[in-house]
Amino acid sequence: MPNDYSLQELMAIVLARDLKDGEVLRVGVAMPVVEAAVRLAHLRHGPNMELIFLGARMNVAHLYSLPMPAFGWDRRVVRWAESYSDTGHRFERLKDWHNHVFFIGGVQVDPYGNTNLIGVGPDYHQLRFRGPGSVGTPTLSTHVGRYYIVLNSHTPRIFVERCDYISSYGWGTGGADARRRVGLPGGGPKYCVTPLCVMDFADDTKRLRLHSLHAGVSEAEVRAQTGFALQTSTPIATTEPPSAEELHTLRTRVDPTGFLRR
Amino acid sequence: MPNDYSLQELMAIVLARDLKDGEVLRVGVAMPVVEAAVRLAHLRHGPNMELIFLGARMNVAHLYSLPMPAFGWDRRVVRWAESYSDTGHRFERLKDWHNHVFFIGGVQVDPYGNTNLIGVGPDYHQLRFRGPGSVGTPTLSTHVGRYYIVLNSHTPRIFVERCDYISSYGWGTGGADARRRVGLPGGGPKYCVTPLCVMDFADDTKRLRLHSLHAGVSEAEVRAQTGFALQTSTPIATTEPPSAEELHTLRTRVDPTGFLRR
Amino acid sequence: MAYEKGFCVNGTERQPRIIDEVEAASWVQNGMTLAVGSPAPMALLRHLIRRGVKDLTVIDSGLSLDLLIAAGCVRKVVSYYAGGGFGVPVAPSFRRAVERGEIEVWECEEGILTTGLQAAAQALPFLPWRGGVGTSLPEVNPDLKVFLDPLNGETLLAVPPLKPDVTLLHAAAADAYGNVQHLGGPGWIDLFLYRAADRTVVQVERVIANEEIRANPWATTIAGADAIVRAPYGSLSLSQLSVYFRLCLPSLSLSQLSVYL
Amino acid sequence: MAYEKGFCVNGTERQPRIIDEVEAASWVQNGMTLAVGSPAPMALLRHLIRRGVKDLTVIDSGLSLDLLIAAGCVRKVVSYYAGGGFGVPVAPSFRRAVERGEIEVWECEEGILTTGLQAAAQALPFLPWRGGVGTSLPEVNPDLKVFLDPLNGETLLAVPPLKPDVTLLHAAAADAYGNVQHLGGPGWIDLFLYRAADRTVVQVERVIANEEIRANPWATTIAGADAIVRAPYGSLSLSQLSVYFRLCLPSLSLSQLSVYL
Repeated sequence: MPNDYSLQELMAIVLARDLKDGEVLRVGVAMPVVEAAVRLAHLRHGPNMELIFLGARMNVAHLYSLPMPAFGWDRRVVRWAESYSDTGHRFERLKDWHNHVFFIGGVQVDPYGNTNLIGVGPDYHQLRFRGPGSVGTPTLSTHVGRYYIVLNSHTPRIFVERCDYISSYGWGTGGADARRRVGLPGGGPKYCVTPLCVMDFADDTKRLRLHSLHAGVSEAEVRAQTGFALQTSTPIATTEPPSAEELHTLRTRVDPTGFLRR
Repeated sequence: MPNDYSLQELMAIVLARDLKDGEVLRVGVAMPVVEAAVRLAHLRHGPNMELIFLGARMNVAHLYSLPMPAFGWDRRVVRWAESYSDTGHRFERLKDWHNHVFFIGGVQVDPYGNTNLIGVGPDYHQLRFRGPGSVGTPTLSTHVGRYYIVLNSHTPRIFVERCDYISSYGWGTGGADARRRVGLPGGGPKYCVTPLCVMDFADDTKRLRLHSLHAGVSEAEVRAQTGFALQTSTPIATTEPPSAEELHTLRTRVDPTGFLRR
Repeated sequence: MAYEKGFCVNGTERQPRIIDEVEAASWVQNGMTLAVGSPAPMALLRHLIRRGVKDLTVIDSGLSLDLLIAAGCVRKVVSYYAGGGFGVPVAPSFRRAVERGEIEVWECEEGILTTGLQAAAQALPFLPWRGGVGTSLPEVNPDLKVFLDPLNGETLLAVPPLKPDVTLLHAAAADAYGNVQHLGGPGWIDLFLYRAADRTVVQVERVIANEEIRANPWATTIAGADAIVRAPYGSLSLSQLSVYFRLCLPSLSLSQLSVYL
Repeated sequence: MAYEKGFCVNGTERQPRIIDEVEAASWVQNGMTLAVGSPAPMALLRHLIRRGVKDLTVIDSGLSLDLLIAAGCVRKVVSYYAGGGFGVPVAPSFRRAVERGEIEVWECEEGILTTGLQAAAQALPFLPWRGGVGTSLPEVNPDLKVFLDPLNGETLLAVPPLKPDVTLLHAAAADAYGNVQHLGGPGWIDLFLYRAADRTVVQVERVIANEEIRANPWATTIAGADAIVRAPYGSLSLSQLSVYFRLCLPSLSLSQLSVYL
């Protein structure tokens, strides 16, 4: 039974384990894995967490379950909210965001966790692929205590040596002081979680490093799917599989319709 | 009967005549003459005026009367308001303030209509008289389309050659471009109204100039009570006395308890 | 000299600000900067598109933006997000038009956008923002200038004022004089769009009495829209139903609404 | 592994934030920067004064400020207005203490004050403001630096962050978890004081159920006060009655309130 889980379930559980009680978790649009992760953490060990979906801020650890999916644009979330703030007013108290956590995707990710939502192509005025735009990620990634890069696929097109454009500054050109050098108060990206593995950032270089392989994935496979040289921590761990308890709470209370198994 | 009016009634009527329909009138604390003026103008010829008392914004031309006095700190005004904004949020739409009008007092006023609410004495750290502080007048006087200096007394202690401190920049050191030089978008002070006279600012120098004497006041008396040389427009007019209509509306609908006659 | 109810002594009276959607759409001229709120004011946008307005600079996101681009109204997009949520990662007309070089992009993000709108609203030549420091934003958008703050020398972006000529919004209710009250909170960045704009038109589900506004002046979210347009269900064609019920219908309580949610 | 109502899987539960006024007052230590809202949180201020706190830098105006000065708690005042309205042009203790050189003044005005508070709240090293350009404010307050804006070279004031260590407020209602809802609008600059502060204590007329907060999440004005203190009629001793009824009593409608106005 614990072997019978989907990659999206695994990713949600991996993320949930790393979230701490009392943190404020900011979830963007169209990230069902992240939604599941924060709700799982909230139910399991985070009674003082605050979950923010599109400005609706809630604490729902006392509720057995909520509809899933997908908060994204779905403003029904306000039904459970304790407060609401629109986009502009969301940035009124950035000084407290050291306690906030955020999750980001990207059309490109470079070895230092810089991410790109703008587009792909060498000429900005003639993009080969136009991305959706930065939403609020430059401000979020600047101020939150830490964030996670979460991707639905792991390919050399996403993991590139150099982003054509950087919309969120992760660890810049590397080094432990990379963010302090440009004056960004937030703690930067901590993990990058994909369907193949979990990566962290080496303490000194802040370059992406293979942290753990999901069960059944080989190091060679990850390397083949990554467009730059990846450091490894030796020995490479296997991502700890979901426990029966984790899966039980996820499936009964967070994702009873099995959205993450589709 | 038209001769039987108080100086405060006259001042209110003089101010009311100069206010235009459609303007937004911002009234500060403890200015009963100004409160009467804006309400009189509103009832007589300003159905599209907006009156703002301490953040409560109203249009009450359709009401026969309101309690008087005194709005000042009295937040009962919210009973008539159409909207309310607190101090900080009051400054969210300064770009539209070219249509706003404001009224200011001061412990000192200089020949160029600069005013002082900070205090009196050459050494800021050892003031002879500590004033109440600038409230919001520096921002208001910077942005409103025009403002009026309104004083309850006219003495050489108030009208000084040089303010010890300037809390609101009127016409600086003079000249038609005095405000443009420092980059203030608002139109500056237009009239100074006191119990003795009405003063305006000469077009070229923007120095205070005797515009009209209230009935029974001599030019010599004004000069004796003003601590700097006052230009005059020749011939010096007499302030047009209240009409029977103006007094009727003022006394029946704005100030039925006779507050301005005390 | 007699007191006439509702009239000033000089015989004038307060002017209502209700216009129809055709007149409102005529406020938007070719080449203007147009800001569009959320939920989308579809009754107004429909007439804009019918009039064939061209060369707009548009501050908007999501599907209403995409519709304006598809209709050929847009020359430039002030873009912080042009996606459609789950299943529509990038709005299709936006993507096609940008990739073909048919429209320009003023690249930004939410914090920079609201900062620029606030600078316009507060008559400031710029406001500083930190989000975006270190990114490509100031490279691809030269209007964003990197500078050192005058007190501590920290690196920040100087954001210029973003000033819509016209802002179009949808809300629950307003009186005839431009006092707007939302049900629930105002959407997205609507209040910022209002404060920064030269003129704002709000289409509403219902026009209510001025006395109803006065009954709760603290609920007034926009005090002085330049025009009000009657548009019951006027945003339904594009919004998700759930957004619609939350923000737009004024006469139901939250518990009544929950039936629909 | 079983589901326990109100508890997380690991057996923990959400911590309430209700404390009493004695504990709340202990949050304010000698030498701190204290911000005080309006209507004045008298239940909290009373205990501060009893404790004999010293050397505070105080952001406040009006009579509660004067009371703190009279009680000897204040070393410095961030002053935009220290008057008492009609009949009290200058608050008497403030005036005496400044003229005697017993307290310092950080001279400012409303726009500069809210700008400084916003800079603190947004983690910016400064924010620009135009009100005050040309005046003596930057001379008598050297923390306000005149500078030229980096885009157009216009003259502005750079306002540094104003960051209260503790903000004390009074409001109508809150739940046990720090969600505060005002009746009517929040007073004066209370929301700015909250956003800028390290910690905020709100004394309230009534503690209400979390479900009541959820019934209207848009009415939540402060989402996450650090502590809530029960203080029915806790501002009445200083405020005017009319202010009191407008802002503080949570259970009456405006029409009911009007009996008192």
